[in-house]
This record gives sequence, structure tokens and C-alpha cells, in this order.
Amino acid sequence: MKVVTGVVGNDIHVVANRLIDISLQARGFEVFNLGVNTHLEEFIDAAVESDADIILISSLNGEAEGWCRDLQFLRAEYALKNVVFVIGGNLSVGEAKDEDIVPKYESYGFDLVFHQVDLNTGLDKLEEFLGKRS
Amino acid sequence: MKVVTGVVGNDIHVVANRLIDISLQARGFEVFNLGVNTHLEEFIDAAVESDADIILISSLNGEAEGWCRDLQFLRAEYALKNVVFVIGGNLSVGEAKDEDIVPKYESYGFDLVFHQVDLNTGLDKLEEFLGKRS
Amino acid sequence: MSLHQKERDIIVQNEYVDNFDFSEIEEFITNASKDLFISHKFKNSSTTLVQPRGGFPTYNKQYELYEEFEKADIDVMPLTIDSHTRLNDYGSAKKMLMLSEANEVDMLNGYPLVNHGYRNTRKMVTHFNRPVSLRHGTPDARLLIETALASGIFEIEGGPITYLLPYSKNFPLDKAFLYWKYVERVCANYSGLNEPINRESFGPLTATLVPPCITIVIQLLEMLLSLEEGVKSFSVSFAQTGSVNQDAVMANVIRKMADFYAKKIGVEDATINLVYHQWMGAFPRNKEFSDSLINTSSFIASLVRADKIIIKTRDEAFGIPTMQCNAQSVANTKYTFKVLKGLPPIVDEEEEAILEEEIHSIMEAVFNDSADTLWRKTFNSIKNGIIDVPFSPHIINHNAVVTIRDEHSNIRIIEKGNLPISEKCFAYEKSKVKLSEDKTTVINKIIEDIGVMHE
Amino acid sequence: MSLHQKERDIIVQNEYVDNFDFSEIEEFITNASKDLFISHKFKNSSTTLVQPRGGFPTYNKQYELYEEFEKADIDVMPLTIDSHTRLNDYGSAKKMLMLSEANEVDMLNGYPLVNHGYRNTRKMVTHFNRPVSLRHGTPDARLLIETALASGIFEIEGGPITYLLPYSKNFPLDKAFLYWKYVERVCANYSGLNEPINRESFGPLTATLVPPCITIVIQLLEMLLSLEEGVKSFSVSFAQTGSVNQDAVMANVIRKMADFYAKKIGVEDATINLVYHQWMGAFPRNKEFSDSLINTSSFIASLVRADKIIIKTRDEAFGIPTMQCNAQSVANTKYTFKVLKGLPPIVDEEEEAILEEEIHSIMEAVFNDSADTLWRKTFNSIKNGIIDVPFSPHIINHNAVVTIRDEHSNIRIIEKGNLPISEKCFAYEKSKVKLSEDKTTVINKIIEDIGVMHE
Ligand code: B12
Ligand code: B12
Repeated sequence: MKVVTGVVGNDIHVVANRLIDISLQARGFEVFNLGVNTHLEEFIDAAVESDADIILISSLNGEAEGWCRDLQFLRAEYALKNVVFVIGGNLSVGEAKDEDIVPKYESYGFDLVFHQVDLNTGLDKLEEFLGKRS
Repeated sequence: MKVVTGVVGNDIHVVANRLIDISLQARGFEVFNLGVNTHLEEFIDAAVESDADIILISSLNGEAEGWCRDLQFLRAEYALKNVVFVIGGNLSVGEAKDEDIVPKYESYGFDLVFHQVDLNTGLDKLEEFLGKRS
Repeated sequence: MSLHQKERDIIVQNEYVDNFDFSEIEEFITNASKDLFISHKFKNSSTTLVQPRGGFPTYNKQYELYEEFEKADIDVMPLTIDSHTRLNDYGSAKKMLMLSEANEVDMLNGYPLVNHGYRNTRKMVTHFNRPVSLRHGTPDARLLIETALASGIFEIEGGPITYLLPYSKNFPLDKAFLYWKYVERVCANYSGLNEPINRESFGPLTATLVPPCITIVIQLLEMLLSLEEGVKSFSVSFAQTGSVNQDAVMANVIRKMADFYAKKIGVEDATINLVYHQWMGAFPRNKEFSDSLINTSSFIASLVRADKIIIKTRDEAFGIPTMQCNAQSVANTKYTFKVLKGLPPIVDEEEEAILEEEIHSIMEAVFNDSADTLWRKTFNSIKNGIIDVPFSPHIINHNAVVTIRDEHSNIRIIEKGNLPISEKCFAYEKSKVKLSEDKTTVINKIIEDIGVMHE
Repeated sequence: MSLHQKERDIIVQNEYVDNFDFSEIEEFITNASKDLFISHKFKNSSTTLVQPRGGFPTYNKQYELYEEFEKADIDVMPLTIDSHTRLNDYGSAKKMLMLSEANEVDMLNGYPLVNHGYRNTRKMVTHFNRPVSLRHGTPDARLLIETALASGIFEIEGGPITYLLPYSKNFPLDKAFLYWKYVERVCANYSGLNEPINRESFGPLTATLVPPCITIVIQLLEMLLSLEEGVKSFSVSFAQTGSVNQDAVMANVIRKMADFYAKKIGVEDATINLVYHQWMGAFPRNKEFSDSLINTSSFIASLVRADKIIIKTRDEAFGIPTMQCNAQSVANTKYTFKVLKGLPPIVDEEEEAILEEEIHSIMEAVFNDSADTLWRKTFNSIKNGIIDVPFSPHIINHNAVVTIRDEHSNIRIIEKGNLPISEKCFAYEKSKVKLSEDKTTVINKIIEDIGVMHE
């Protein structure tokens, strides 16, 4: 399966991104890593171009909420019905609770939302989700 | 004015006691310092013998409550009507609030109760109290 | 009109900026209270100054933050800039500022200084009358710094390398050098009017397994580039490494080297300060433990006799800290400094000698580059990996140096890439770690080392 | 029947004690789990062991406390005894225990071990299966220690000097020596059955401005008195002085001296451990600051490479800490030890030389006393002020030594009373402080020094 990954917006926290790249590969995914400072449109472009199954977005610096509001429109525009949208990292400015964050991002159009969730736990859940779908 | 002072019960915390001795003398009191590990009866005996005006008790290690319950009986027995009874230091085992501690010790027969009050503040209040009485 | 003046005229004109009145600004700086100058405070204080991080989107919230800090008797106020402004995206910053003002939710991770403008910001800065330090991470900070200085902010953090390699993916490095040259010059010019403007380099870089020699070389180069332009007060810095001894070694060596290289380019009248950053890497998710970690950092700052410490909070792993939490961190650190007495000097001659040799080798390679100016030599050295920062997201970075921690948590170089360090030094570094040939073991060790402060 | 056996029979019989079954106790100790022995744990661990303080009146509350400690992965469980038991006032202890059980209010500041008895207490100790350390402060601890050892408590703190001079006003010192001689012998006897019983001296003394030479001399003498009776595992200890350097100096010197004097009396097969007490003097009344202070102490314990640390809590200034607060302190300290790496060795040759000379002078004076046994020599030395503990409440103490802090918070001797230290050493001590002739200035300085950790 093909995954497009990267860190959204003007966020340059790269450490998790490097680990995600390694971990996805170790789990057998084909990875297109756009790195940090990647705008939402670039994720969509790369997914279309590479015919990806999954878009896995990281956000650490608190910006995600600002950017991801536009996801619904983009998703509609590009008709990316079968692409799984995943986001994880630190999904708010300041401290926030899961109960508030998860529904919010689901309403933006994400299938899986991992706020402050450990990488391996998140990727296990992703594989579980993919398993159920197929 | 004559003050009998000391640390009540099996309590051996002497540091405050040394400072109290110095401070009372500096304020012009005549001091009979019984030191640490002084039982309630010894305070009373010393006050009777020296014809003291004030009994100033310290307690630091949390024992005071156990000892001072008997004060009322002793006070009645020896007819020490005019002696001012003062207690200060750390007046409970574990952390406790002023609102709970002060009325309790007043009911045991103390005129002035200083739970976790700085020495100088306490002695200022004592002098104020003595001023008002005379 | 000088080239500098022309450049200035272009910079300060864009749709997000009010008119700059430069003669009024000069007058303001000339007459500004000495208390606004950290260079003045460094001169007149013997303890380690305490500075937190902190920037909120709206003016009012920033003001409240400063009120909290004032109560905690802070030494240096921070002004942290949001990440849109850092990438000169004033449009997004404006949009998020408006959302923040409308909804009372913070939609920015810092204070968008350019959008607020210097006239407003100066009111706040002069009201509190303490030194303010500008923290950003901007490769092209020309407009930001003009706005900051006009606001009464007389310490400017950053530099062409330290604010680029950790903070950007694509921004052209050569442009960054030129833009920072502009910044140095503006700071140098204003330094003649009153107390000197202090420049500070950002030693933590990516805060992730950067070896001491690379950190110090970059500190020295940014210092030299700044002194060259006439800056008279400069702070070199580094972050807690994870090994107390390595911190002490770094502090001793960076002081010696700063002195040596400043003299080498003929500058003898500049003041060089040492700034220590509390742990800058990944924090534990237990707030009690974060408190312990922070206190441990403060202790080390005292041990190495830093002139200033930049502190973290117990909220670090979670998000931008609340004001109260941040002010509490200031108070705790000040308490620790107050009670920590009788600090022994720490000297490790062997480690210091190795580190000095590594630094001299790299510096020599930079100076030997054939380009004509120091900034071009430095540019070339970064491009060909003579300087190489682990975990930099920037495309120009060589990414060939690999480091891991030895059993005492010292950061050691196990792959030297193009670093021009001697065989002797490299052998020393490698001798400290039990090397495994197996790549996954090394990767797992690196992952573990990133989480070294986790519970 | 040996004299020892006769003494034992008398001790274990009083109205507050159940029947002792000594052959059952021997069997229990012989077969006891190694995990109950701290001497075993010392041998098999390389980090600083963490031990809090803690004693509650009732069995159930003590049990709950241990459960909390277990969750925090404590290394050594404490059993702190109440102050009535400490003065052998089992009657008052019993009364207060009953009140505590009836009202769910703690009417005792510790666990009245004698009243609970060894049969009950052993159940708890063996259930948790970690080393337990007995903390008391009792001059006549014979019954208490018999009860403790029978309960599975295999570390006994205290000694004839350290548990008398700070803890008592009138108790006869010569009796204390004899009662402790009994304790040493019981510990030595049981040490042959399984792992050795560990004895520990209480270095903090009054925790108030005690100069290093006096602390160390007393540590050495209690160690020698214990080794003389056949104890094979002994811990010397001291508390944070307020100066990091003085702590490091003390640690280095006490290690060297313990070795030297053990050899001097011909003992080469005993293990000597070093225990460090977090700040034992007056605490700040701000709990955040107390956390900082505690963490600072942990850092120093690591720096001086202590084998064990005894910790405080953020509630110290207020009263006996809650269990949760105490367990949190354990967890924080363990975290700090975990992340604190790369500790540099600290050596101050001049300070160490002066301190060693002072110690040798006092020890020599003790050994030169004309009495026949070491305990009588020591007794005489205390009586005539060759050993003199500032702020001791005990009537026998000479109270002529006066100390204050120098500008780095080192404790310095400014009046030496009868301390037999050389003119050279005394001149060194005095040279560190600007002496004032005026008595009230000195008193004010002492009051300030007592509150040195206050906010
Ligand atoms: C190191 C660091 C930096 C370095 C980054 C170097 C680099 N280029 O990478 C430097 C110093 C340069 C830096 C800069 C800034 N930083 Co920073 N930084 C950190 C820090 C201390 C550690 C981050 C890290 O590397 N962690 C290690 C990695 C392995 O862990 P991780 O990133 O948390 O990722 C884990 C999980 O989140 C998860 N995960 C991540 N993505 C995904 C995706 C999926 C699908 C799943 C399942 C899981 C997952 O997996 C990872 C492994 O478990 C954090 C605080 C912290 N966490 O302790 C702040 C932090 C992330 N930074 C922050 C901020 C705000 C900034 C700045 C804007 C400056 C500022 N205002 O303080 C600038 C950013 C500029 C920009 N343009 O973005 C904030 C974000 C605040 C918020 N969200 O509210 C934090 C939380 C600090 C704070 N409390 O204020 N930073
Ligand atoms: C030093 C010390 C010791 C030393 C004492 C040496 C000595 N002989 O003096 C040693 C180590 C030996 C010791 C032993 C013990 N201690 Co102790 N000790 C302390 C400590 C750390 C400082 C006390 C001190 O000297 N302070 C400096 C002086 C100047 O301040 P102060 O005593 O607080 O007095 C001030 C005020 O209270 C006031 N004041 C005092 N009396 C009066 C009277 C009046 C009228 C007024 C107005 C004011 C006033 O004036 C002083 C100056 O401002 C305190 C904790 C703390 N406060 O930080 C615990 C503390 C007092 N100890 C405590 C205990 C329980 C003990 C022990 C029972 C052991 C144990 N279970 O832990 C034994 C006591 C044995 C016994 N028989 O009493 C507890 C008491 C608990 C409680 N009340 O709930 C405390 C609070 C620690 C704790 N949190 O557990 N201790």
C-alpha cells in the first residue's frame, strides 16, 4: 500500500517525520515522504499523482487546526473517496483533550485522528482499520 | 514581665526555642526557658514557683494536641487565673488549617494560639494583647 | 541613498505594515531606558538571568502574560513569534490573529509582531520596562527586526544558520546570510545610540543529538559574522546535552573559543555572554517529572555559570504553556538559583582538548575555503557537509553525520560524513560507544536516545 | 545464662510486649528472603537507592503507605517510629494509638512498633518483600531493635551519639552507649545467619549549622563502635550542607576516613556505604520551591555518588506528608536519577586537606583520652567539648562551638570552644568569613543562616 506522509503547514518539526518514514517502511508500506512544511494541497497533489491509498499527516506545532479546516472542500474537489485520511501528533495550540479534538478533526474529514498518541499505537490502529475495510 | 517558655511533651525541636529565648529577652521580658521535652505540669510548676505572667509553649513535632487537652484541669487545679497562656509552632500532626486549629486550642484554655505563625508576628500580637489587658 | 537605505525602504513597505518613522525611532532608542537593554543588565548582574519563552496571538493576552512574569520577578521578557510570521506569511498570521481575537481561542503559536506593528508593541514594552528578547526562527527577519528594535526590543535571537537549518526546509541559505547581514548592520548601527543591542545565536539547533563540535562551530561563525558588522554585545548559547559533564566541557570550551576567534578577527572590545537552554528535546509526559527535569537543567546552568538561562515549563510535552504555569517556572528557577551555593568548578582536560581540536579542525576547513568572504566560506562549508546538523529538515543540509549517546549520555559521533575532524578525535569519539554493525540496532538506539528524558 | 541473655530477658518483658519466641525468630531470619536485606541490595545495585521517611500510627495506614511506595517503585521502605516510643513512653504511645484507631485522626507522628509487636509487623514487611529501614531517634532502643529484627527489618538507623545529642535533653549519655552496645551485638549476632544486618549512623544530627568535621568524627566513632562489636555492613551519612562544594568535599573525605579508621582498628572485611540526606533544615513554605529544593538535593546525591538517599517531601514545612505526596517524591527522585547522566568527579584538594586535618586532630584527641574503652573515651570527649554539636538540646553538650555560613554557604567555625583543631585550620575557617565583633550581628546572621533555604 502507498502512503503519502509529511508535516502540515509551516511546521518544521522533523524528528517524528523521520521516525514515521522508518516505521511505515518497516511495516511494508511504500512511502512518499514529503517532509516538513508541506501544505495541504501538496499532500493531495502527491496522492493523486502517486495513486496513494493513505494520506498520513503529522502536525506538532499547533497549526493543524488552521490548515485542516479546508480539507472537506479539497476532498470534494479532487474526489478522493477511497483515500484514507490520517492525522496525528499534537493537534491543538495549548493543551487539549482527546474528547474535544477527535470529533472536531473527524468533522473536518479525517478517518483516523491520533492526538498525542504514540506512533506505534497509532500505526497498529491504522492497520486494524485497513484490515476491517478490505 | 516574667515568661516561662519551653517545648511541650516529648518534642526535642530546639532551634525555635533558642530563638524565642533571644527574642523575648530582646523585647525586655524576664525569661525562664525550660527548653525542650517539657511536660505540661513542669510549665505550671515553674510558673507557680516564679510567679510568672505568661506561659509561652512551643510545639513543633505534632504532639501538642495530645498534651494540651489536660490544660483546663490543670488550670483549674492551680488557679492560674491571671497567667496568659500562649502556644505556637506547628500544632497538628499533618497539615492543618488555622480555622480548625485556633478554636480547638482556645477551647483547651489558651489565650493566644499561633499555628505556623512567624515568631515576630506572634510576639507582636502578644505584646498587643498584654497592652490591651493592662 | 545608500544601498542599505534602499533595501530598508523596500522591506518596510508591504500591505501588512504601517509607515515606519525612522527619525522618531532613532530618537526613541537614543532616549530609551537603560533597563530595556539586556547588554546593560548583563554588565550589572552576577547571577544567571532567567528568561522563559512566551508569545500569545493577541496584544491583551501578551500583556497579561507579562503581568504574570513581572510578579515572578522575571529578568528577561520573551517575545516569541508565531510560525507563520517566521516564514514571512503575514497573510496567514493576520487571518489567524483575527480568528484568535474573535473567538478567544489561540490560533497562533506566538505573537505576530509585524501585524501588531511597532507603535502598539512599544507601548507594552516600555510599560513593563524590562529587557525583551525576540525569539523567532526566521530566515528573512529583516522586517521583523526593524519592527522589534522600533518597539524597544533590544535583544535579537537567531542567525543565518541557527534560524535556518532547524527552522526551514527550502529557504535559500545564501539569501539567509544576506538577510542576516542586514540584521547585524541594523543592530550595529543602533548600538551607537545608547547601550549596545545584544545579538544571540540559537545553539540548540534541532535539539536532537547535535554533537558539541558542530554546535560550537556554528556559534562561533555566527558570532564572527555579527562582530564583523560591528555588533558589540553577543551571546553564544547551547542546550543541555543530557550529560552533565558534556555540558560543563561545552561551557568551558565555548568560552575559550569565542575569545580566541574574536581576537583572531581583531575584535577585542565586544562582550560575549554565555546562554544555557534547559532541555530542548522531547519532554516526558508526566508534569512532575518535567518539573524535575527543568530543575536539573537550572542546576547545570548554575554549575556552568551561564550568564542567562532560557527555561521550559511542565507543560512542554503538551502545548504552549498557560501563563500561570510559565510564571511558576520562572519563580522556581529563581528560587533554585537563590539557594544553590558553593558551586565547584568542573574541568575535564581530556574531553576539552578533544573538543577544542575538533573545533579548530572544522574552523580551519571553513577558513580555508576558497571563497572571498566569511559568509560565502560558511555557505560552501554547509553545502559540502563540513558543517552538518543532525535532524535538520533543510534540503541543503548534508545529513551524513550520525551520532548516538554513550553510556554516560554524552553525544558521540559514529559516522563523521564530511566533518573534517582528525582520525585521532574520531577514534576517541567511537571508542566511547560500543558500536554495532547492525543498522536496525543503531536506529533503535537513536530512537531511544531521542526519548532519553522520557519516564 | 550469659549476661547478654539476662539483659535480653529483662528487656523483652514489660506490660506492652507480647512474648518473644527467640528460636522462631532465628529461624525466620535464617530463611528470610534476600530481598529484605539492604546489605544485599547495596551489593547488587549501581545507582543511588531511594528511601523516603514515613510512619503512621495504625497498621492499616502504614500498609496503605507501603502500597503507594510500591507503586512508585521504591528501593527502601522506611519505618519511622513515633516520638513517644522514641523516649520509651509506650504508655502514651498506646493511648494515642487507640485514639488514632478510634477517630481516624493521626495522634502519633510515627508507627509505634513496640505496641504493634513483631508478629503483626512481620506480616506487613514480608508481604512487601523490600528492605525496610528503621528510623527512630531512641537512646535506649534495645526493645525496639529486638522487635524490628524479629519483624524482618534489617537496617537499623541510629547510634549512641547521633540518636541522643539531637533527640534528647536528659537521657544519660553513658547509658546510651551501653544500650547501643547491646544493639550492635544483637545486629552482629544475627548477621551470621543470612545476609548481614546493616547499621546506619544518623549524620544530619540537629540539621542546623553542624560543621563537617564534627559530623564526620561522630560518623567515624559510631562506625568504629559498631565494627568493634562485629557488625559487617555499616552506612555513614551526612545531610546537604547548603554548599554543593562542601557536600562534595564531605563525601570524598568521609569515604577516605571511614576506610582509614576501619583499617586502623583492624577491620578489613566490613562494607561501608555512604548515605546522603536531602536538606534536613528548615524548609520553605512554598511547595513548588520545596520540590525544587528536593530535586536539587537529589542532583547533589548523584554528584557525590551516594549509595542511598533519604528524601523529603513538598509538605515538609507543614507536617507529616500525605502518602500520595510522599510516593510522588519517590517517583520524582527516581526520575531525576534516571535522567541524570555524565556526572563529573568533583575534587577540591585544599578543602579536603583542611577537613582531613581537623578530623585527624579530633580523632587523635579522642583516642588519647585516658579511659580504657573507645566508648568511654568518646563519652569523655563529648563531656569536655572535644566533640560539640551546635543546637543540641542535650544537657551534656558543650554548646561552645559557633558556626556561620561564608558567602558560598559553606559552614565555617568561628568559635571553636574546646574543639582540638589546629591553629592553622581554625585560621583557615575564620579567613572565609568576614567576622563581626558585634554579637547581635552574629546572632542575626545565624538566624538568617537557619532560614537559608527559605524563599
Ligand atoms: C525539538 C522541538 C523543537 C525543535 C525542532 C527541530 C526540528 N526541526 O525538528 C525546534 C527547537 C527547532 C522547535 C521549534 C519550534 N517549536 Co518545538 N518542540 C520541540 C519538542 C521539544 C520536541 C519535539 C520532538 O522532536 N519530539 C520527539 C518526537 C519523536 O516526538 P513527537 O514530535 O512528539 O512525535 C511523536 C508523536 O506525536 C507521534 N506522532 C507524530 N505525528 C504522528 C502522526 C500519526 C498518524 C501518529 C499515529 C503519531 C504521530 O509520534 C511521535 C513518536 O511517538 C516539542 C515538545 C515536546 N514534545 O517535548 C516542542 C513543540 C512541539 N514545539 C512547539 C512550538 C510552538 C515550536 C515553535 C513554533 C516555537 C515556539 N513558539 O516555541 C517552533 C516551530 C517553528 C515552526 N515553524 O514550526 C510546541 C507546539 C505547541 C502546541 N502544539 O501547542 C511544542 C509542543 C512545545 C511547547 N509546549 O510549546 N521545536
Ligand atoms: C530540624 C528538624 C528536626 C531536627 C531537630 C534538631 C533539634 N534538636 O532541634 C531533627 C532531625 C532531630 C528532627 C527530628 C524529628 N522531627 Co523534625 N523537623 C525539623 C525541621 C526540618 C526544621 C525545624 C527547625 O529547626 N526549623 C527552624 C525554626 C527556627 O523554625 P520552627 O521550628 O518552624 O519555628 C518557627 C515557628 O514555628 C515559630 N514558633 C515556634 N514556636 C512558637 C511559639 C510561638 C508562641 C510563636 C508565636 C511562634 C513559634 O517561630 C519559629 C521561627 O519563625 C522541621 C520541618 C520544617 N519546618 O522545615 C521538621 C518537623 C518539625 N519535624 C517533624 C517530626 C515529626 C520529627 C520527628 C518526630 C521525626 C519524624 N517522625 O520525622 C523527630 C522528632 C523527635 C521528637 N522527639 O520530637 C515534623 C512535625 C510534623 C507535624 N507537626 O506534623 C516536621 C514538621 C517535619 C515533617 N513535615 O514531618 N527534626
